[in-house]
Amino acid sequence: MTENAVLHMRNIRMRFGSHQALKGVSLSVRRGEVFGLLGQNGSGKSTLIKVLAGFYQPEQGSDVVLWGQVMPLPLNQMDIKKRGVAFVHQHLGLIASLTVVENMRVTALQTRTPWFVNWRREARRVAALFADFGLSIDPFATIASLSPVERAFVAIIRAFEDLKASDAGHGGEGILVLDEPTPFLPAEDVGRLFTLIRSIVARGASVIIVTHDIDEVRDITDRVAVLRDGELVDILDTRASERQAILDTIVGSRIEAFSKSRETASRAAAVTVRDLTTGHAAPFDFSISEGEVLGVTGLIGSGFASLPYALFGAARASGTMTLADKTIDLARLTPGKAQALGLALLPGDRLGAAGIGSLSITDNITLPVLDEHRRLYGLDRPGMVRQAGLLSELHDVRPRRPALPLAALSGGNQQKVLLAKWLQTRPRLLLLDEPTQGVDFGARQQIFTALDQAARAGTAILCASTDNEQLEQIADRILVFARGRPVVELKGAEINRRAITEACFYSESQTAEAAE
Amino acid sequence: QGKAGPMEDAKAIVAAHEAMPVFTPPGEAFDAKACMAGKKVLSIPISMTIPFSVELQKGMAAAAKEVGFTYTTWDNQLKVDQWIQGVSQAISQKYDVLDVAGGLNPEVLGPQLAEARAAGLKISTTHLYDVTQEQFKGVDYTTKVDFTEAGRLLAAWAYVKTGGKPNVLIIGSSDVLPSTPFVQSIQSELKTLCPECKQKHLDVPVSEWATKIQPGVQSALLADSSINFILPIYDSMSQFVVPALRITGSEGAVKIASFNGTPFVLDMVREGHVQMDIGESLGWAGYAAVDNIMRMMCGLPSASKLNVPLLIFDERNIKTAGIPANFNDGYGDAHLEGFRKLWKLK
Amino acid sequence: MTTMDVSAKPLKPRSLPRLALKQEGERFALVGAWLLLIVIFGVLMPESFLSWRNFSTMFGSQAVLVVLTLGIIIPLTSGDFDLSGASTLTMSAMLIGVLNAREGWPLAPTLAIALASGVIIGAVNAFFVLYFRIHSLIVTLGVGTFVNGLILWISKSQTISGVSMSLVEWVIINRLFGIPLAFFYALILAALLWYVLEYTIAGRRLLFVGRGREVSRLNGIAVDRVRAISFILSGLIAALAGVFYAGMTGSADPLSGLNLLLPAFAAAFLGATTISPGRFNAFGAVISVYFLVTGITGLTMLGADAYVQNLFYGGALVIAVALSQLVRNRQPQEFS
Amino acid sequence: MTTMDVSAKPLKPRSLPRLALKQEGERFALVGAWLLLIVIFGVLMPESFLSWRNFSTMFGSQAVLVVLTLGIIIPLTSGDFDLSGASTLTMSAMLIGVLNAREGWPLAPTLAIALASGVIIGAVNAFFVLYFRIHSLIVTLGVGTFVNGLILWISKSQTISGVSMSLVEWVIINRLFGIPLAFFYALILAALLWYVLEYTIAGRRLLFVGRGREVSRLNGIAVDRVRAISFILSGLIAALAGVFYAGMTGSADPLSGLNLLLPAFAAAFLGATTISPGRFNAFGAVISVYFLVTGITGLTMLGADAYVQNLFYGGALVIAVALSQLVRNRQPQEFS
Ligand SMILES: Nc1ncnc2c1ncn2[C@@H]1O[C@H](COP(=O)(O)OP(=O)(O)OP(=O)(O)O)[C@@H](O)[C@H]1O
Ligand SMILES: Nc1ncnc2c1ncn2[C@@H]1O[C@H](COP(=O)(O)OP(=O)(O)OP(=O)(O)O)[C@@H](O)[C@H]1O
Ligand SMILES: O[C@@H]1[C@@H](O)[C@H](O)OC[C@H]1O
Ligand SMILES: [Mg+2]
Ligand SMILES: [Mg+2]
Repeated sequence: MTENAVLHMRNIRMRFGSHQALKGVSLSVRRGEVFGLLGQNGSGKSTLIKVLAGFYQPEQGSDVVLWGQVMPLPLNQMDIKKRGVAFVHQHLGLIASLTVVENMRVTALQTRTPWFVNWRREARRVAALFADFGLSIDPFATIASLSPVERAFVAIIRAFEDLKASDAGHGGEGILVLDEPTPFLPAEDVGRLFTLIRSIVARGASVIIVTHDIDEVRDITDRVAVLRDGELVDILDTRASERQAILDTIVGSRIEAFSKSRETASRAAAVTVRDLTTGHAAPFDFSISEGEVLGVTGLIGSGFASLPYALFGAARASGTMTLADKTIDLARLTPGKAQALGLALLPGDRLGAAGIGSLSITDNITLPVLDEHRRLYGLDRPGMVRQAGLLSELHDVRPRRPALPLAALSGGNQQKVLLAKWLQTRPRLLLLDEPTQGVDFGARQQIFTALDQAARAGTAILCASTDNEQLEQIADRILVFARGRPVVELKGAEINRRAITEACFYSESQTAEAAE
Repeated sequence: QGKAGPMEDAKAIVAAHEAMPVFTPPGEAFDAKACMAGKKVLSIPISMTIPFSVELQKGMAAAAKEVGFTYTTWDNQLKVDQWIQGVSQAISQKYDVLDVAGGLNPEVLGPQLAEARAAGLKISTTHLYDVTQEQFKGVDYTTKVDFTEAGRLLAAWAYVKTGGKPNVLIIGSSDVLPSTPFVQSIQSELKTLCPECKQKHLDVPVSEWATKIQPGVQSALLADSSINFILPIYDSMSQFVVPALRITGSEGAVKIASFNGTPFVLDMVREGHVQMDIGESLGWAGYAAVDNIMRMMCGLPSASKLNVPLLIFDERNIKTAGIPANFNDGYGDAHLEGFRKLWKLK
Repeated sequence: MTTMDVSAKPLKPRSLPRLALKQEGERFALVGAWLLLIVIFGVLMPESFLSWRNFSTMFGSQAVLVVLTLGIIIPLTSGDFDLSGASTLTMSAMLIGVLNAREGWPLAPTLAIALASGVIIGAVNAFFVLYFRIHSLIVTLGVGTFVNGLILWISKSQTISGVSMSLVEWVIINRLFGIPLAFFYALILAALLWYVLEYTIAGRRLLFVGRGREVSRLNGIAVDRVRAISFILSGLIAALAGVFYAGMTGSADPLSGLNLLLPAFAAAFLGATTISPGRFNAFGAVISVYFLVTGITGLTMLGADAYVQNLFYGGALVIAVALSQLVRNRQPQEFS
Repeated sequence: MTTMDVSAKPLKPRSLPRLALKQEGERFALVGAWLLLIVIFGVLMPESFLSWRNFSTMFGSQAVLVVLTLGIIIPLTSGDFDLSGASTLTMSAMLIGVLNAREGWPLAPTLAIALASGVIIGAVNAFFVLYFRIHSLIVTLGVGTFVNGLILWISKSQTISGVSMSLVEWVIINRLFGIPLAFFYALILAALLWYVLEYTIAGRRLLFVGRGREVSRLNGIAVDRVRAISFILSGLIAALAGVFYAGMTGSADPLSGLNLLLPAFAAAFLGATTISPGRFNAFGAVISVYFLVTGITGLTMLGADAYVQNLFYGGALVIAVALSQLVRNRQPQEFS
C-alpha cells in the first residue's frame, strides 16, 4: 500500500454487456498530488471515473478505499461527495436549458436552507464567487447561452465549491476529479485553471485529471497512470519521464506525430468569400485555394468560431461566396444548398450537432450519400452496412461494428465516423470546428492524415480551432481574428505554436488600441 | 299472462303499439297561462351534443312559447362543472324552476340542487326514471318514462318475429339510470314468454359504445351462431351493431329492434338495416314534460308518467316518419290539440 | 506575419430594459387575455356575468380540474407523462361512493383509502416505468385503462349518490367570501406546489431530472427516486382531486371524471407559457384553467351552441400560445 | 500503430449468435405473445374461436384503428405528437355523412373533400407548430378540439346514416379469403409505410429529424419541410381512416370516432417494442392492434364482462412491454 494515499482503487472491473471496459485496474492517489490519467480514446478513463463517482456499479471483487475506509460498492453518490470527492465530468454535467445559478446550486452539497432558496441572494453569491476567479458570468443566463469556456468554468467552480463544502474540504483536503476539462479552454485559460489547481493542491487536496494533451500533463501532474484497453499499463513519475516515452506508453508502440509538407506554390482559389460579416464587425474578404488547409483562430469571442457555420448557411451571415464559378448570397444560403454545392461541415458539438447518438454508425455515416445507395427497389440496406464497414476499416474506427449506435463509441471514434461521413463525399470545401477536441494523440494523427489526403485530392479545408498545436500540424495558412475580423495572417514557415499564440494576443491588443 | 298462450300475448303487446297514438290527458285541465305568468324555467340537459337532448329541448321550448313563459336551455357538453354553473345561473338569475333533463342523473348535482331548493326553486326531472324507479329525494316533480313497457314490447317483438324461438342479445348500458329496469323488463318478459329460450346481456357504458359494442356483438355472434335477434336498448347503439352484423356476415339473418326513434335509426329502418324502432315523439315528450312542470307550479299533482306514445316503426309505416326521418313525424298531432285544450289555451 | 486592417469599432452594449419589459409581457400575456375576456363578457352581460355568484361558481366548480392539473404538472416537470391522472381521480371518488355512501363507512377511513389508492396507482406507474424502463406514456395509459376497468367493476357501472354531507359541506357548501372552500384548497395547493418548485432544492431537482436524466445522475441526484416520488405525488394529488369531485357532486360516477384528462393536459401546457414561461408551473396552470372556463361560461351564458364552446376552447388554446410565442420572438419553448 | 492502414479489407461480419438470438427474441416477443393468446383461446373454444370467420371478423373490424395508428406514426417518427388524428378521422367521416348521405353528392367528389380535410388539418397543425414554434402536443390538442366543434356544427350534433352502399361494399362487404377488403387496404398502407420508412431517403430523413433536429439541419435536411409533410401525411391518413370508418358503419356520428385516439397511441407505442424495437414501425403497430383485439375478442367470447376488457387492455399493454423489456435487459427505449 502506498504511503500517504487518500484513495485506493483496487482491481476495478467493469463491463458493458459483452464489452469489458475495465479489466482490473488498481491505482492509488496520494495526498496533495496531481494525478494524471492517460490513455487512448476508449481506454476506460471516463469509466474509471464514473465508477468512482458511483455512477457505475463495478463487478464483484472491485475495491475502493477512501481515506482508509473500505467503501461499499456501488459507491453512494451523495456519500462520496460528502466525503470530499468532487467531479467535473467529461461533458461537464450541466443542464443547458437551466440557468447558471440553478446549475451551481441544485446539486450543490451544501445549500444553507434547502427548504427556502432565495435565488437572488444565491445569484449574488455566485456572481461574487465568479468575480474571485476574474469571471463575469450572469448567474441568470442559461448555460446554453454561454460560450464553451464559460461553461467549463461553471462546472469547475461548482466542483471546487463542493470540495470546499465537503467534510474533507474543511481541512483543505479532498479529491478534485477533472475528466478532460481543458479541450474547451484556450491556452491562457488552461493557465488559469492550472493556477487554480496548484492552489488547491497546496492546501493538501489531491487532483485527478484526465487529458490528452501531453504538454499539459507534463506541466501539471506529479504522476500519471496510463490505461490501455481497460488495463493499467504503467504508472510514471511525470518529472522523470520523457514526452515521447509517455506517448509511447499510451499507444503501446512508437507513434510519429503527423507532420505536413506545407505547399507554398499558390494554386487556384477554390473558394472566394467577399464582404463577409456575421455580426457587428465590418465586412471582410478572403479565399481558400484548392488543397489548402486554412486555419482560423483567435481569442474566444473574437469571431472566428462562427465562420464554418456562416459559410455553410447554418448561422446568420451576409456576403457572397464564389465557388466553381457560382456566386452565392450567404444570407440566403441554407445547409441543404451548401451541401449540394459540395460543402461539408463538421460541427464541434459531436452528438448535439454532428451525429445522432441513438442511431447506428451505418445510419449516421451514410446520411449524405443515400443517393448512391438507391436501387430500383429502394435503398440497398446491406450495401449501406458494407459501406459503413469499409469506412470504419479505412478510418480505423474501433470497435468495427457498424450496427452499434454512435453514442456507444468513445469520443475519438465518434469523430472518426463523423469525419469519414463527410470525406467520402469528396467535398470541394470542408469546414471544421475543433475537429480533434477530446481526441487522443494517436487518433489525432490519423485524423490529420485523413485530412491531408483529402487536401491532396483537392479539397479545400477551413479549420476553426483554438488548438495551436493542431493548427501548426495541419494548416497551410492561418487567419487570426480579433473583434469579428481577421487581423493577422500567418503563412508557411511563420506558422508555429508560439507565433499563433503571440498573434492572438498581439491582434487583440492592437484592435483594442485602434478602437480607442 | 292470458290463457291464450305466449304467442297471442306477445302479438297483443305488439298490436297495442302499432296503432296511431291518441291523446289521453294526464290529469285535470288547468289555466296554464295564469299560473305560469312571469315564471322562468331553466333546463339542464345531459349534453347538447346528443341529438336526443337537442330535440327534447326543442319540444319543451316550443311548448313554453305557446304558454308564454321564459324557458332557457343550458347548453353544455357533458361536463359536471357546466351543470353546476347552470344551477348557479338559475339561482342568480332568479329562475323559478330548475329542470334536469334527459339522462342527467340529479344525484350528481345533489348539493347544488339542495342549494337551489333552499333558494326557493322547484326542481323537476324530465325523461329519466323508469316508472318502477323511485325519484331522488332532491327533486320535487318527476316525469317518468315507461321504459318497462318498452322493454316488454321489445321482448314481444323478438318473440313474434322469430316465431317463438328467440335467441336474443340485449345491449344495455348500466351507467344510464333507467337501463337496469329496462333490461330487466326485457329479460323477464322473455322468460315469461319462453322460459327455455337463450338470452344474453352485453353491458357497455355510454362512453365506450363506440369502442366496445361492435367487438362485443361480433364475439357474441361468433360464440353463439344461433343468436337471431339483437335488442340494443337505446337505438343510437345500432350504429355499432350494424357493422358487427356485416363483418360477421350475419346481416339479414340477425335482426335488430330498438327504442328511442332517433332519426338516423329510423332512416336505417327505412333502408332495411334495422327491423324496428320504437318511437316516442320528442315533440310530444317536450309538451308532456312542460305539462308536468306547470302542474308542479300550479299546485296540481304530478302526472304518473310522461304522457308519450310508444309507437312501432317498421317497414310498413316508416315512410310516415319523414325522408329523411325526423323526431316528430309519424305520430300525428293529436297531442298539440290535446295539450292546448288541457292548458286552456283556447 | 502579415498584419491586416486592424481598425474595428467597439461593440455596442446591449440595452436590457426593453428585454425586461418584453419578458414581463410574455409572463403576463395570458393574464391579460383573461382580463380581456372578462371585460368583453362584462360589457355584454353586465348583471349576470359580472355577478359575484357567477365568479364564485366558476372558481368553486373548477377546483377539481385545477387540482388534477397541479398533480400532473409534477411528473411533467420531471419529464414524465401521467395519463392515468383522470382515472385515479375517478377511482378515488368511486371509492368514496362505494365505501362511504354504499357501505356506510365513516368518512375518515374512507378518505384515507381514497388517497391511498392514488399513492398505489402512482407507485405502480413508477414501478413499471422505472424497473422495466418503459416510456411513461405507455405505462400510464395502460395503468389508467386498467384502473378504469376496476372502477366499472367496483361500481357495477352505476352512479352512487349519498356521499356524506359533511364532506360536501367542507368542499362546496361552506364558503369564504362567497366562494366554496374547494377553491381555496386548490389555491393553497397551487401555492404549495409553486413554493416547492420555485424555492426549494427538492423542487429544482425535479426540474433537473426533467431536463437531463443522465446529467442529474452524474450530479448525484437519485433520479429514479425523484421520478418515483413524482409519480406517487401525482397519484396522491389526483386522488385528492377525486375527493373534491365526490364532495362537489355528493356522488360518484364511473365515467365523467375521465373527461378531465385532456383539459388537464391543455391547462398544464398552456400554463407553461405564462408566469414562468417555458416551465410547467402552478399558477400558470391555475390561470389557464380559469381563462378557458371564463370563455366557456361567457359563451354559454350568451346562449351559444355547444359547438361554439369547442371552437373557443381549441381556438383559444392555440391562439393564446401563438400570441405568447410572438411576444418572445417565436423562440421554441423546450420543456425538456 | 504508426501509419494508417489504407488498404481496406471487406468487413467480415462477426458472428454474435447469442446476441442475435436475443435480438430476434426481442423483435418477435409480441408476436409470440399473440400466438400464445390464440393458442389459449383456441384450446378453450376450439370451434368458435379458431373459426376462420372469427379471424376474418377480427381482421376486418380493426382496419380503421390500424390505419389511424399508421397515420400518427409518421409525426411520432419525426418527433411530433398528433393528437388531432381522431378528430380528423371523425371530420372526414362526417363530411361523407353530410355531403354524400345528407346532401346526396356522388361519392368521388365527397371522398376528395373528405381526404382534403385531412390535408388541411395537417397543414394547420404544421403552420402553428412550425411558424410559431409551439409544442406539437398543445397545437394538435387545440386544433383537434376546434375540429370537434366544426364537426358538431356541420352535423348539427346528429348522427347521419345512409352513406352510399358502394362505399360500404368496398370497405366491408366485399371480401378476399373471407376477410373484408378494409383489412387489405390497411395492410397495403402498412407495407407502403414500412417501405418508405425503411427503404427510402425520405424515410431516413424523417427518422433523423425525429432524433435530432439540429443534427438534421446541419446535415442539410430541410427540417421544417419534413415536419410539415409529416403532419400533412398524418392528416391525410387519418382522413383515409375516416373514409373507412364511414364505410364500415355506413353512417357518421360526431363523437364516437374520438374514442380511437388513445387506442391508436397505445398501438403506436406498443408497436415500437416489436419488429424494429425502439422505432415506431408499421408492422409493429399492426401486430399490436391485433394482439390487443385478439385478447378482447377471446375474453368476450368467454362471456367476460365489459370491464374485463379494460383490465385486459390496460394490463396487456403494460405487461407486454414489460416482458419485451426483460428480454432486452431493461434497457430504456429512446424514441428521440
Ligand atoms: N454506457 C456504455 N455502454 C456501452 N459501452 C460503453 C459505455 N460507456 C463506455 N463504453 C465503452 O467503454 C470503453 C471505455 O470508454 P470510456 O468512455 O471510459 O473511454 P475514455 O478512456 O474516457 O475515452 P475518451 O478519451 O474518448 O473520453 C469504450 O470502448 C466505450 O465504447
Ligand atoms: N449549433 C450551431 N448552429 C449554428 N451555429 C452555431 C452552432 N454552434 C455554434 N455556432 C456558431 O458558432 C459560434 C460559436 O462560437 P463561440 O460562441 O465559441 O464564439 P466565437 O466564435 O469565438 O465568436 P462570436 O464572437 O461570434 O461569439 C456561434 O456564434 C454561432 O454562430
Ligand atoms: O332514452 C334516452 C337515451 O337515448 C339517452 O342516451 O339517455 C337517456 C335516455 O332517457
Ligand atoms: Mg472519456
Ligand atoms: Mg463567443
